[in-house]
Amino acid sequence: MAGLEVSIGSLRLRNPVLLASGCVGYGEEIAQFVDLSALGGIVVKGLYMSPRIGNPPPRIWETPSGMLNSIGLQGIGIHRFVRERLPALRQGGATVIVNVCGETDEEYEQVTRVCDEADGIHATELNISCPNIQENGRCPGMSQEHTYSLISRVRKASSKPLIVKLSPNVTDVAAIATSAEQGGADAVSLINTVLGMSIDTETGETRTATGMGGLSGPAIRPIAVRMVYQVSHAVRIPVIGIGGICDARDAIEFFMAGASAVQVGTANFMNPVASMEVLAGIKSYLARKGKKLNEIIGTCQIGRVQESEPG
Amino acid sequence: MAGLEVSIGSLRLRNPVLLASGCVGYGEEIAQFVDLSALGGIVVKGLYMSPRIGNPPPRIWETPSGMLNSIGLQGIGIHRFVRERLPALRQGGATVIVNVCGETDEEYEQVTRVCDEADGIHATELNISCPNIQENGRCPGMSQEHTYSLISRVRKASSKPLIVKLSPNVTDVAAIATSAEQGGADAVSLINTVLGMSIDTETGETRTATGMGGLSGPAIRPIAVRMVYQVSHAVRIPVIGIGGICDARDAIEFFMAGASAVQVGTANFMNPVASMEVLAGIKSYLARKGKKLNEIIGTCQIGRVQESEPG
Amino acid sequence: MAHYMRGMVTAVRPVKEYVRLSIKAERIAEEMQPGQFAMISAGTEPLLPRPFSIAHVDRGVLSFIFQDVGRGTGMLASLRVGDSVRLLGPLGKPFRVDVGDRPVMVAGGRGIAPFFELARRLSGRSPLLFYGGRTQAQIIETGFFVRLCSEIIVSTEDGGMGHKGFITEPFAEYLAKSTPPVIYACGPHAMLRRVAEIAGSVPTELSMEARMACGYGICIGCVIPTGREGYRRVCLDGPVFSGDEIRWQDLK
Amino acid sequence: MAHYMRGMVTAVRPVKEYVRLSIKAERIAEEMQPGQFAMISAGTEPLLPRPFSIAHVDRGVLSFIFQDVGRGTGMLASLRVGDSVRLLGPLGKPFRVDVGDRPVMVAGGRGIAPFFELARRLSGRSPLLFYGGRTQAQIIETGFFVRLCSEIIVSTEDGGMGHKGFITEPFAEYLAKSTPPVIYACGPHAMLRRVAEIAGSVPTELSMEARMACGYGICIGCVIPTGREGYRRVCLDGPVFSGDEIRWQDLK
Ligand SMILES: Cc1cc2nc3c(=O)[nH]c(=O)nc-3n(C[C@H](O)[C@H](O)[C@H](O)COP(=O)(O)OP(=O)(O)OC[C@H]3O[C@@H](n4cnc5c(N)ncnc54)[C@H](O)[C@@H]3O)c2cc1C
Ligand SMILES: Cc1cc2nc3c(=O)[nH]c(=O)nc-3n(C[C@H](O)[C@H](O)[C@H](O)COP(=O)(O)OP(=O)(O)OC[C@H]3O[C@@H](n4cnc5c(N)ncnc54)[C@H](O)[C@@H]3O)c2cc1C
Ligand SMILES: Cc1cc2nc3c(=O)[nH]c(=O)nc-3n(C[C@H](O)[C@H](O)[C@H](O)COP(=O)(O)O)c2cc1C
Ligand SMILES: Cc1cc2nc3c(=O)[nH]c(=O)nc-3n(C[C@H](O)[C@H](O)[C@H](O)COP(=O)(O)O)c2cc1C
Ligand code: FES
Ligand code: FES
Repeated sequence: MAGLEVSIGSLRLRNPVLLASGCVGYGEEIAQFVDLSALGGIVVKGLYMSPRIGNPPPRIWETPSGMLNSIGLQGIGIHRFVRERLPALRQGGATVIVNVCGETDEEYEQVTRVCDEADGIHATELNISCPNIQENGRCPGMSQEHTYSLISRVRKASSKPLIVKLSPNVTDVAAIATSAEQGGADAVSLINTVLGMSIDTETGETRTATGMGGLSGPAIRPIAVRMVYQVSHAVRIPVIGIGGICDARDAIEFFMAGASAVQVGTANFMNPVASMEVLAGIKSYLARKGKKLNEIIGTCQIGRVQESEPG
Repeated sequence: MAGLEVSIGSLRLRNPVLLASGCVGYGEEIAQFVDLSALGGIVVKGLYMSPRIGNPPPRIWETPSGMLNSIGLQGIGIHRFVRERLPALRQGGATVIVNVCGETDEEYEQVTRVCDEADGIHATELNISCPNIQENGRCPGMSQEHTYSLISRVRKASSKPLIVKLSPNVTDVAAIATSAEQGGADAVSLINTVLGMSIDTETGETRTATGMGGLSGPAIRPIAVRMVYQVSHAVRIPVIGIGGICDARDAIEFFMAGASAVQVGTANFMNPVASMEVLAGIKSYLARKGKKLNEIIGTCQIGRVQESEPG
Repeated sequence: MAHYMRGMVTAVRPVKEYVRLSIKAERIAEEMQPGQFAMISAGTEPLLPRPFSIAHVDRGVLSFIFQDVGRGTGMLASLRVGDSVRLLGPLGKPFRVDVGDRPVMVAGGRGIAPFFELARRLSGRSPLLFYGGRTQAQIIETGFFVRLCSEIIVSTEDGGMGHKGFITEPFAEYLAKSTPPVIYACGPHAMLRRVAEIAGSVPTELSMEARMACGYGICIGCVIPTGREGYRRVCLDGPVFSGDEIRWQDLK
Repeated sequence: MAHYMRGMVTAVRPVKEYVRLSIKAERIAEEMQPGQFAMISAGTEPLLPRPFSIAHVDRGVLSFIFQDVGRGTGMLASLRVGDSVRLLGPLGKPFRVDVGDRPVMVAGGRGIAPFFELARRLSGRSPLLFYGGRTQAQIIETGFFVRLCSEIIVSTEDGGMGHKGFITEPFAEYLAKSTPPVIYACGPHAMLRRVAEIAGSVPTELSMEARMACGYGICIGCVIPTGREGYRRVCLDGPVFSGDEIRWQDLK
């Protein structure tokens, strides 16, 4: 399809619709419904060096137009992924991006090295933003300094395209994005889940066993669109928009806000073919408007600022 | 009603249900539906020294389970408020809290001084968190230093209870709350709206004329509950919970997370008697459970942390 | 005084391009005056209620005529007899009805809604109705108006019914020869603006629209720019405004 | 292989404390095996689909029996004939049916659902049904099972029907004397745990519940603690588990 390709560093994506990390496992199950080779790519569930058991249940709770999760990065570890799951993805023709996790900077680097060496992994997405892994929901992505030092370090470990996934749980997401860019990121993706909590008022127990969880889904879309807008005005590298995307119109909001590509996450839970519908809808939108994808990126217009209050 | 009173500094609220700033104007219109003297209090729309015209329309947009607003603090200024609107509120027996705005620290102090001198204003709520007033949505409430210096200054200007209203658009809301406490706040209230944006994909225009807007309503409730939980573990002063409260169950979530009182905002738009329903529901919940309000505050239990992933 | 109450759906039926929805809600019906509206919610989704002009009032039943343009109106269109909805109304400043003879009403598309009750109240005064739509599917049967109005002029942009063109054209022709005591208008902003221009010094009563959150004055979300007092709330200070109050150039 | 498709509601009716919902969805009906479930969404609210055991399959129509306990089930209970819903199914690991004679089924409350189809498949093997509820309102007519089962034992906690007490009591008595080839059970976790204890070394096929987001294995949200492999997904690795796989002490 002409006019839909997107470049992330040296990687050329077929089209701008990817599957978001943690929302499609390692791709096996969703491959029943979706031709992975027809999408821009799949970002697999976050991986550490070793397998992780994840958090105890209950792990999910539905909230108004959203959901909380505290999966806790359950996973099989990067080595088993490469051995056991990557072959099927390669065979299916998927563009594979690994969501890289680490408890330490060193572990981020190690996982990235493994990805760098594995054929069939096209890029890595550094998950510096998972709120589940460190005390009180903190993560490297909450500090400019840590983001910069971590990315610089990981950058040296890899010749493949490096995407940095940003946390929304920060005061100034554009500043963190800038640090990631300066550290050598080829792209930033955002947003990861927003830290949230819900309580069962009958028992007093939190709805997810770990107390806090990550909020995703349509509820957070306006936050994500805002952050993509802010970040795309602050960096020159491509921005990948994520957050509550359910249909093509949602995706186009992100393009207009400044994203070059999007990821579909929670929507896969409601509708296994959501990503295909998003892609088809983008194509027909562009056809109807007679535009190429890159002609709509960042085109949103702020209403009438001239009259507005200061700021 | 025994067992429902709440103290905020020297102020004793009848009960823990207040009306949130910006969501009930100056109280006149909602007084058709709600007996203001039966509620814990009303926080009137944010006021500066002088009248403000506010932002151009469109000012509102509905989002999944929420809404964006860019009202821009349209208001009549503190002096006209005291002269023209306060008398009716006093006559109605309302506990009146003024949401204090300022473009500069000096203005915050000036407005607070006027409130301090006006009979019938029971407390002030410092709006250090309105995302509409300063460049790129920034506000004093985004920095610990600015919060501390502003509150210390305003504290000296007022002998009435001082509530500080926190912004959710920060990395560490508990740290900001601590700064407010150290500066001399009698209570903190949270959350103000979350910065968001939405775009009309047909025209490319942002859905509110100023581009970004404040997200409120049920969509943000999980974020608010989480922040109340974090803040109430960090400060000793009372915490007032705000964000998407539509019914008593929602309010009780906030109490269990650590709030001593709550404010009802966006729900007033959907249901003019929402605050009364929240109050009635809290009473029947407490009666059913045989508990006093203060026996449920902060009682939420984190599921089973022992087994969880680090963090 | 507005009431917040439940009402029961007594009828839902398509009327050309529109849906006519009838809801039993006695207290609102009793107090309603032409030009007022109600906020309607059918559930928890969408979050906010939606504003609609009260078109008809009959034995405690309110009728609305609306276009299905999105989530809220789609939800209302799928209601069935017996369903319960939440209503807030009557709301807003009504049309002035203490006027002289041969007042003029100008309706564009779904803007016909408030004129049913208005025509009834004005019937002793021989009102005229100018009624335009894009196509004939936007022109509801005018039988109701025939007994109440002295003249009815219809137009469609495609000429499928009545005059071909905008309704403001025959309206302008009429105004060139006559001076009505007042001009009422309801329809798209572009039409209202044109009506105000054509009206010149004749008083206008224009029913404006804006996105609303609350509908009763507390959110200040529904403002339009006016000359005298800056931004004013369509829900409480309107929806009826005089054309010369509005700063048309600043209106989107 | 699971299908994601639209289905049309063909019947909705109350059955004692439950609702029986029938939906035409041929492809799912054709492939469904007893113990499998489907995810159902009736609109955009709630956001996530809800999981329900497929109770009956008849000429392309799936029937579900569910309790209205919240938003999702409330929405389904308010569906009407002709409405369209989205379905994903059949999902999950079914019950083993290649078993010996006189297998036992233990159902608690709404846990009866998957046993309709199971009983049909097992009918040559003279299955027994133990069926308990809190009150008689939780016990659906057992007429269907009479022709398929060799014995039906009913209990209610309040004694309003059948034995008074938990169904695990007559079940334990039976097991003290007999050794069925397999025990199937579906019901509250506390009941399942008790069944697993009573079963001892007899193989169990327990249908577990967990809150689900996706229902097809991609979110890892629905896990339960198992001995062998840690947390396993109820939707894909289950819902049917052997009792000795589950770490009951860690199950909430
Ligand atoms: C006082 C008043 C009286 C009205 N009376 C009638 C009436 O009698 N009949 C009728 O058909 N409509 C009437 N409207 C318009 C009606 O309220 C909107 O069409 C409706 O709110 C759209 O809701 P939705 O959820 O279906 O659309 P959405 O999904 O919210 O939006 C669909 C499209 O409609 C636009 N829209 C949304 N809300 C409004 C609004 N309040 N005004 C104008 N455009 C809007 C959006 O920008 C979007 O382009 C009236 C509006 C007002 C303010
Ligand atoms: C494989 C499977 C098969 C099922 N089959 C049936 C069936 O045949 N008939 C039937 O009545 N129910 C069945 N359930 C349970 C059913 O899915 C839940 O009752 C339903 O999801 C509740 O949705 P709700 O929106 O109405 O409740 P909510 O408003 O979401 O919650 C109401 C209450 O139900 C609890 N709850 C929510 N989801 C679940 C869940 N998935 N499992 C258990 N409790 C839950 C909540 O904690 C809350 O206390 C099954 C569940 C699973 C996992
Ligand atoms: C159940 C679940 C698991 C997730 N796991 C990961 C993960 O492992 N790594 C990661 O970077 N993001 C993870 N995310 C975040 C998503 O990739 C995405 O950033 C977020 O959910 C917002 O997008 P959405 O609203 O479309 O889901 C997870 C989200 C969900 C809902
Ligand atoms: C239309 C609107 C106007 C608001 N104006 C103010 C304001 O003037 N001052 C302030 O501190 N908060 C203001 N808020 C924030 C609310 O007081 C509240 O903190 C926020 O909306 C979250 O609560 P809710 O979800 O219950 O509305 C406003 C919110 C809305 C929706
Ligand atoms: S809609 Fe809220 S003030 Fe008009
Ligand atoms: S519900 Fe998503 S993995 Fe089971």
